[in-house]
Amino acid sequence: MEEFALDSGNTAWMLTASSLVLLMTPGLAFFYGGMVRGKSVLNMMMMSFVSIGVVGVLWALYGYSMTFGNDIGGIIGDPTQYFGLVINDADSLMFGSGVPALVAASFQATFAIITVALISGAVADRVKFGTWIVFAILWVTLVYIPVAHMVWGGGLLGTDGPIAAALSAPIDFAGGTVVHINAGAAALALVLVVGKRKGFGTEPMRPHNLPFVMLGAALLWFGWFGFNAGSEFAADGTSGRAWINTTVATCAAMLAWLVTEKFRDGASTSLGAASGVVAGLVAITPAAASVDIYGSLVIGAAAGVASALAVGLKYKFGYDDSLDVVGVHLVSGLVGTVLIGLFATAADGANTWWAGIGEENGGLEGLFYGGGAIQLVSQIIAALVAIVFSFVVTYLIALVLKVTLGWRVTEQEEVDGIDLAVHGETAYEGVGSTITEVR
Amino acid sequence: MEEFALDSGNTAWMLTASSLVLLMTPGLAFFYGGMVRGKSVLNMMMMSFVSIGVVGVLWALYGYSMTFGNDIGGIIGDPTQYFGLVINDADSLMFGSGVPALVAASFQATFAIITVALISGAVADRVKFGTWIVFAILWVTLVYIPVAHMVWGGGLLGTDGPIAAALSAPIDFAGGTVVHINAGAAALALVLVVGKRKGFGTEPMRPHNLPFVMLGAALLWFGWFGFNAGSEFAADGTSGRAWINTTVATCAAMLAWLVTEKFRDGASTSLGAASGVVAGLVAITPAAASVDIYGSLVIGAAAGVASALAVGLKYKFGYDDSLDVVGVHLVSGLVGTVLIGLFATAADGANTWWAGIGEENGGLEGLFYGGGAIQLVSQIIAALVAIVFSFVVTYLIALVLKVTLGWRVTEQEEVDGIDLAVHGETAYEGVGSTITEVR
Amino acid sequence: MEEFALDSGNTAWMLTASSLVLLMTPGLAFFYGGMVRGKSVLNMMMMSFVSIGVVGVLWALYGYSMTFGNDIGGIIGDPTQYFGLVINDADSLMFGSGVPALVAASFQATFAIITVALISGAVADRVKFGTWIVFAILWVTLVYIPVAHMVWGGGLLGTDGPIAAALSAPIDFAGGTVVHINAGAAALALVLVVGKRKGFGTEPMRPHNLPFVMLGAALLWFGWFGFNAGSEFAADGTSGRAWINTTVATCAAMLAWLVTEKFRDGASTSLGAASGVVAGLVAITPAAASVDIYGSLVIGAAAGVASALAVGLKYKFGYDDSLDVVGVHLVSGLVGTVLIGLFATAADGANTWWAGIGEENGGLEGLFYGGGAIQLVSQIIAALVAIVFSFVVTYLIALVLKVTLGWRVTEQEEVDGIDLAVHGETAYEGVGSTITEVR
Amino acid sequence: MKLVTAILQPHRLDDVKSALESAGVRGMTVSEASGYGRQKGHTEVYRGAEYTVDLVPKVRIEVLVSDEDAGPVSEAIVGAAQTGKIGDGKVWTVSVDDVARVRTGEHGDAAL
Amino acid sequence: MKLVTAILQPHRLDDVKSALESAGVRGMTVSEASGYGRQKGHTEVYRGAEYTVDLVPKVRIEVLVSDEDAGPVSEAIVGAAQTGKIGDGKVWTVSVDDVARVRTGEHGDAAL
Amino acid sequence: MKLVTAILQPHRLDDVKSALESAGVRGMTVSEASGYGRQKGHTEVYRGAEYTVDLVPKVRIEVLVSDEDAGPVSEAIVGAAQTGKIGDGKVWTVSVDDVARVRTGEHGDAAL
Ligand SMILES: Nc1ncnc2c1ncn2[C@@H]1O[C@H](COP(=O)(O)OP(=O)(O)O)[C@@H](O)[C@H]1O
Ligand SMILES: Nc1ncnc2c1ncn2[C@@H]1O[C@H](COP(=O)(O)OP(=O)(O)O)[C@@H](O)[C@H]1O
Ligand SMILES: Nc1ncnc2c1ncn2[C@@H]1O[C@H](COP(=O)(O)OP(=O)(O)O)[C@@H](O)[C@H]1O
Repeated sequence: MEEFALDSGNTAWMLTASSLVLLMTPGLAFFYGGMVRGKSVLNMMMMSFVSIGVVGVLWALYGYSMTFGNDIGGIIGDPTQYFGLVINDADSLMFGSGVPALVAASFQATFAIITVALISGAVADRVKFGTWIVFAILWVTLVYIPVAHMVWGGGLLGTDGPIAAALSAPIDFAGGTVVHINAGAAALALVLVVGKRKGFGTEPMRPHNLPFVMLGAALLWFGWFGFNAGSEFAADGTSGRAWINTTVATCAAMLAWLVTEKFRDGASTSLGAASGVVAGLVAITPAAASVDIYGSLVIGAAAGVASALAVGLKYKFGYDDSLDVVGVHLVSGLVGTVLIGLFATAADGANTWWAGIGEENGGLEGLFYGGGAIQLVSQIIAALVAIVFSFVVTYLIALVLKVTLGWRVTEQEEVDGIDLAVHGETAYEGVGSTITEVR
Repeated sequence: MEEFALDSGNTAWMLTASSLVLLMTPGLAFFYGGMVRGKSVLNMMMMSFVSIGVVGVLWALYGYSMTFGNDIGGIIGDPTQYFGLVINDADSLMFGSGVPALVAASFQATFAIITVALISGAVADRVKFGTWIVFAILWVTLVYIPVAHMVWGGGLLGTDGPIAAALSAPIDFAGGTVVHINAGAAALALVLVVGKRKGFGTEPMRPHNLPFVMLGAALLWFGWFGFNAGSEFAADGTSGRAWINTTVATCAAMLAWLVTEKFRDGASTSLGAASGVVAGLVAITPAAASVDIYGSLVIGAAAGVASALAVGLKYKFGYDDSLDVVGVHLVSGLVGTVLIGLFATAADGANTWWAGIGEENGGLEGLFYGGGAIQLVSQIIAALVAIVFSFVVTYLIALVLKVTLGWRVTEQEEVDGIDLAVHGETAYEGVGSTITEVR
Repeated sequence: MEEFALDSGNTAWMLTASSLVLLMTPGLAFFYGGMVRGKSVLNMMMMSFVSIGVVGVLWALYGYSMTFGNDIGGIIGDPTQYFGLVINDADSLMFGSGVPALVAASFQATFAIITVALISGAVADRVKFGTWIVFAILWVTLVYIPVAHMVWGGGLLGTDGPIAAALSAPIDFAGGTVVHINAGAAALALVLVVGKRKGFGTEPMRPHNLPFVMLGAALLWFGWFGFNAGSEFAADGTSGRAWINTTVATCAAMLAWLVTEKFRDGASTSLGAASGVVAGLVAITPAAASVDIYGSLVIGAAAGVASALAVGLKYKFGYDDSLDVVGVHLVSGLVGTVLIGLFATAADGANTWWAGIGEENGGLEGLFYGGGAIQLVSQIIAALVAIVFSFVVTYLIALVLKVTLGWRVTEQEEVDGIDLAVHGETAYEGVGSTITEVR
Repeated sequence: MKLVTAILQPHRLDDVKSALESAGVRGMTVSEASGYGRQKGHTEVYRGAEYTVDLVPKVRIEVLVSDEDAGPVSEAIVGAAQTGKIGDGKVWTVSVDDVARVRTGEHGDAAL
Repeated sequence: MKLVTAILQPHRLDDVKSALESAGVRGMTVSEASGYGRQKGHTEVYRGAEYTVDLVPKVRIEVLVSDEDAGPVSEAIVGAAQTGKIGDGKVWTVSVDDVARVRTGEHGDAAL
Repeated sequence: MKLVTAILQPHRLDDVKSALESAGVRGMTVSEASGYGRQKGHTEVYRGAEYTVDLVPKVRIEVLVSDEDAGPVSEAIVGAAQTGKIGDGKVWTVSVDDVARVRTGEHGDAAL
């Protein structure tokens, strides 16, 4: 155990990055909130806000420990080890870059928070608030933490796991698998259990406030710099690479979505631009430190097209993934995760500090960069394992909640608006309120 | 006087933190602006914006100097010493962490700004804009600066003052006393002089745009990371502790407010979540570097419950603290300030760089952490002194303005909307405008 | 070629600053979007968003190289040198402060993006989206890149150019000439070609959502700290100076605009406050590292008054610069650029790291600080060259697009709202949508 | 049956509602309107462009009543809405051929 | 000619529109309204202040028809809008002296 | 007395207002409406879901006039609102039993 030498620069960046990622969840609340009808915007936002509340507390108690504590069976970490965030810097993984362990743990908290919140878009407008809270508790504990541990905490899908041993370490720089594939697969399981909104596919359910959607997309992008460039846990050339890839892939995805719409629908929409931004951010997340500008452009463009086409599928297959968590996060998460297998490269300082942990080499060059197909196979296996795990466990959690607490508000409450039914509020001032009693 | 060695990492963090805290005031403008009726949102926001304008200029001229210049009678600093922010790094308090004095002075500017803006929520919808501007000038000069000097600038309530000498140094890491108790006590004095809105307690005055309130809460939280973790003036383990406490206490407060509402009103509201966020942030402000996760959780939860109950009091006692500056900032500021006396601990690197200034020991362990009741008493005394000072001086200022400039717009102007009366604007486009003349 | 020593603190700041500046363009989307009518807000925002998309990609491909690559004729850099952002740190200009070249290139990307987006305000409500995209491509290539190269990349207007040789190096710390004068002159050329909105000067075209305008102004200010303090490429005393000047000048400009309005129109408006903020930010941009607090105050106040008076001119002269890109960016950009000639001073560590590049002296003290009139003349010449270049080339681009793609949507589409015509969307949910078909 | 329509100052709505309740009216329909008349509008200035807004916010109330209630109801509205200031509004009465209650399909006075 | 006005539950609008189309109606005007009647409103609480909102959202439909269509059209509206729950609304008919089509200046039944 | 009601294109409001002023009308009430008729609506697409919006924005104007003014006023409206394009709207006239001015309690033509 070596002496811990604080690096104030890296720490400054990680404090900033943590703050940026925390802002993403309210950003998501606007991205999602603008997309629902005016009578359910508050509930939509509240699902994000309460995720912050619940997961923030749990993470500090046992979440961090259960993710980054000593490995238990490749699936989780020891929940008691850092319970209550009692961590000494000298006793932490995060040393390499001179960032206090507590700061690294803070940064990680924000990832757990937003992953839970992401799922809420799938079940807009219709679920009991209490059930959602219980779901958040169960899901972060039984799904997020295991997946994060498996990938980043020394578990099965990480640099010390069997895939890494047999093939090469799957690359997930900032959470393509842990966050986006995970949330997307969970969303799919959840909507299958929860069911459709009353009027799905027959009644108009257009976004009630598109500028809010764009505000959300902007705050997400801004925060995502913390998410991706922060995942280096240092302020260096690699975080610089992550930063520019986060911009370039996102630009490409936005343009690709707009072009897809222009061809298909005849017009490029602002909702398309905002959605393309998110798709690009999702796709570049796992790859941000491992590809060059060309890789970024292709990954972004592919994600933009793929998600633009995927969001319509719910009408075809008849599942009501209301705000397209599957179409955007699962699909673009897969695009990014798989394309790493083609485009990964260590050239130009792109190797990640993170990937270098535990082994000197956390991945191979991609198929197009002379590394053969091995990395591609690793990526696909890791993604599939995560999808199956997330889908199955989420499905079970959702079923249990269905038969115990129940998921749905009444049909009448859906018609009147869930904001009123669940929160006793309406988002915007109208005519005709009369004060009668004041406590 | 030693050589100044710049620390680029700490400076990077303080530039970031300063920017974050400056953003809080527009965040507050949305938090407050969403809560008022649609006909007075602009005026509400303008009270925040103009506070930035006025205080920003005054701080650069004499404010910083009068706060952090050489002590005069324990109450203020020498206004001429750093007039116009002519400060040499070698001649400044802020050295310990290698941050240029100008950056520290910038950071402090943002505190003075938001403290003034906080008060405006108490007098929503009804005060003359000119009177508010004059109030901002007088209040920052005669109340904020003295209190800040007393606590942080080497005055009566600081580490060199009589309380520190007799008992122990009162702990106010990031402004529980200087900012929140101060603003809350001032708000109470102000509303007693200014009086109620026409229709208070009988006419509906519901928030006109709750998503704006949530946006405000989100920006406040985001900025508060700069506020609290920046108050370390360095990027290190202590700022990491401040960061995570700022998250955990806030999460706990949000949940506590929601639970309180659920029991009392039958529904957990989005306004409650946003309010709980702010209450938690307020409460943890003085304590952020001095408590562990458990302390944070208790402080946050206590603040959430206390403020949720306190916001109704204005109807009982009949003072129109329109947006609950007293109920949120005074009450939760007190909760945090007092509970430090129970939960303060130096364990786990929690001792603050700031508190270490001037004496080797800036405070004692709290009652629950083996330090006895001394710190508790110190905290209470400091808080009471601040309350009395702030209340009395603010009351006098408000009275003088009442008899000179006058505080209130006419009743008709209140009915028509203060935006129109005072700013000649309405916030949102409606039907029926006709352009007639263009200059 | 010396060894590159990474400075994590400076890099942390530049990662943060880059993120801040990227956020400015969505901020601008709200600043502009709130100012147009409800039927064209989406198009207004989309002009900003698509500028990010297009310019982000081009910058990574050839933009950075063509700006900062080896000088060709004083006008542009070598586009092949860093094509695709293949840059070695050891082979870059940005070394002085230990920031990876890739990070510096990222930072610069955000400047190119926002400069293009700024222009869009001049042609609100009426231009074809495709034509705007082509314009963005041409303009960034033929105008922005040359001007940026001339000023910052070693070209005619920089420290190695003829003005510097004959007189003194023109000072443009963060883009008064490159960004604001450039965008303002281009806007003027563009509106002369594109023409007026239907109903300009006779039909009401009031801002549809003033809180959005204030949100935009707030995000711009927040991001501008990255813009100005980031232009030091380091976290040090100079960036601290840039930070405080960015605050003080902006405060002064806000107050000056409000006072001007009070005298002229009888009321100080929130639109005035938001506009004053932007005018102040524009004016201090070139000067942020070169003036003291007094210089800042005068520059800010002058900009506030000048732009407040200038925004009315379009009605007098009959050009429809819809959102006053000329009145705010050209006018306040000129105010700041010229007043440097009076107020520039190196006192108090205000000399810029940037200005020190290439020569030991990047400028002289201003007229009021004992340096004589030389710097004033340099400033004026550089500004005039930029205006002429930008105006002429933009005019030609605009003309070519007029006769090829055409600029205007039909009159009927303007009446119905460009959002619907161009994007097939409306910003806010209304009554009466009926879903009929789902693909 | 009659339809009594009133255009009123928005801030009088609560008092009018109470007055109608006292007068035994069990239902009404309210909507937003803008009025133009003797009451002056106002001026707004945005970046030097002066806008005259000559429409002022009003509220419209519609009450279906039996023939004999028409007079008392419109008097009740006038009484409750009156402030004596310009802009108080108008109340007018129109004859209705038939009224139906959607829920039950009832017609005539029974539908009120 | 007659003017048939209906106050309805907003979520019935689509069905009513279809029913009117089937009934041969070629035009109508729709607007937002708030209703007060037997249907209860709701309570909202903001920071401990309780608000009773007793107006519920409704939609207003106006259809100009010839004298002979008035009956069938109002029946069609009642039929399509009925849910049987309190708050379904009202439909009423008023006689119209004259109708003009703005585009052409036509008057009478030709203007419908 | 008569009530002249008009459903018009929103962008004609200013011209209609001027025309009414010239015709000596001293007051009117304006509100928002949506129209359905020959004028086609439009299509919006949100993430692949196509919405047909067949209601188009209109403005409603209501003017109370004396019996003899009803004809000239409705002609004035038609004249000022006409663009000749489909969707120009309708103007209709209804007989009013009584009008009261709230401010004064005056009735009849004096209340206009
Ligand atoms: N001739 C009219 N037809 C329809 N509505 C009218 C008419 N005159 C006035 N109103 C309505 O009544 C409101 C009040 O009228 P106004 O002339 O301002 O005051 P007062 O009725 O007190 O004389 C107007 O805002 C308008 O809505
Ligand atoms: N007397 C009335 N005059 C005008 N509108 C009425 C009247 N009574 C009811 N309404 C309208 O009809 C709606 C439904 O009435 P309500 O009494 O709630 O139910 P129901 O008609 O089913 O008995 C109300 O919300 C209101 O808009
Ligand atoms: N039968 C009707 N009853 C009520 N309003 C109608 C009717 N027909 C048309 N309108 C109104 O008039 C507007 C214009 O009608 P439309 O048929 O589109 O064009 P036009 O009147 O020029 O033939 C419609 O949008 C609607 O608001």
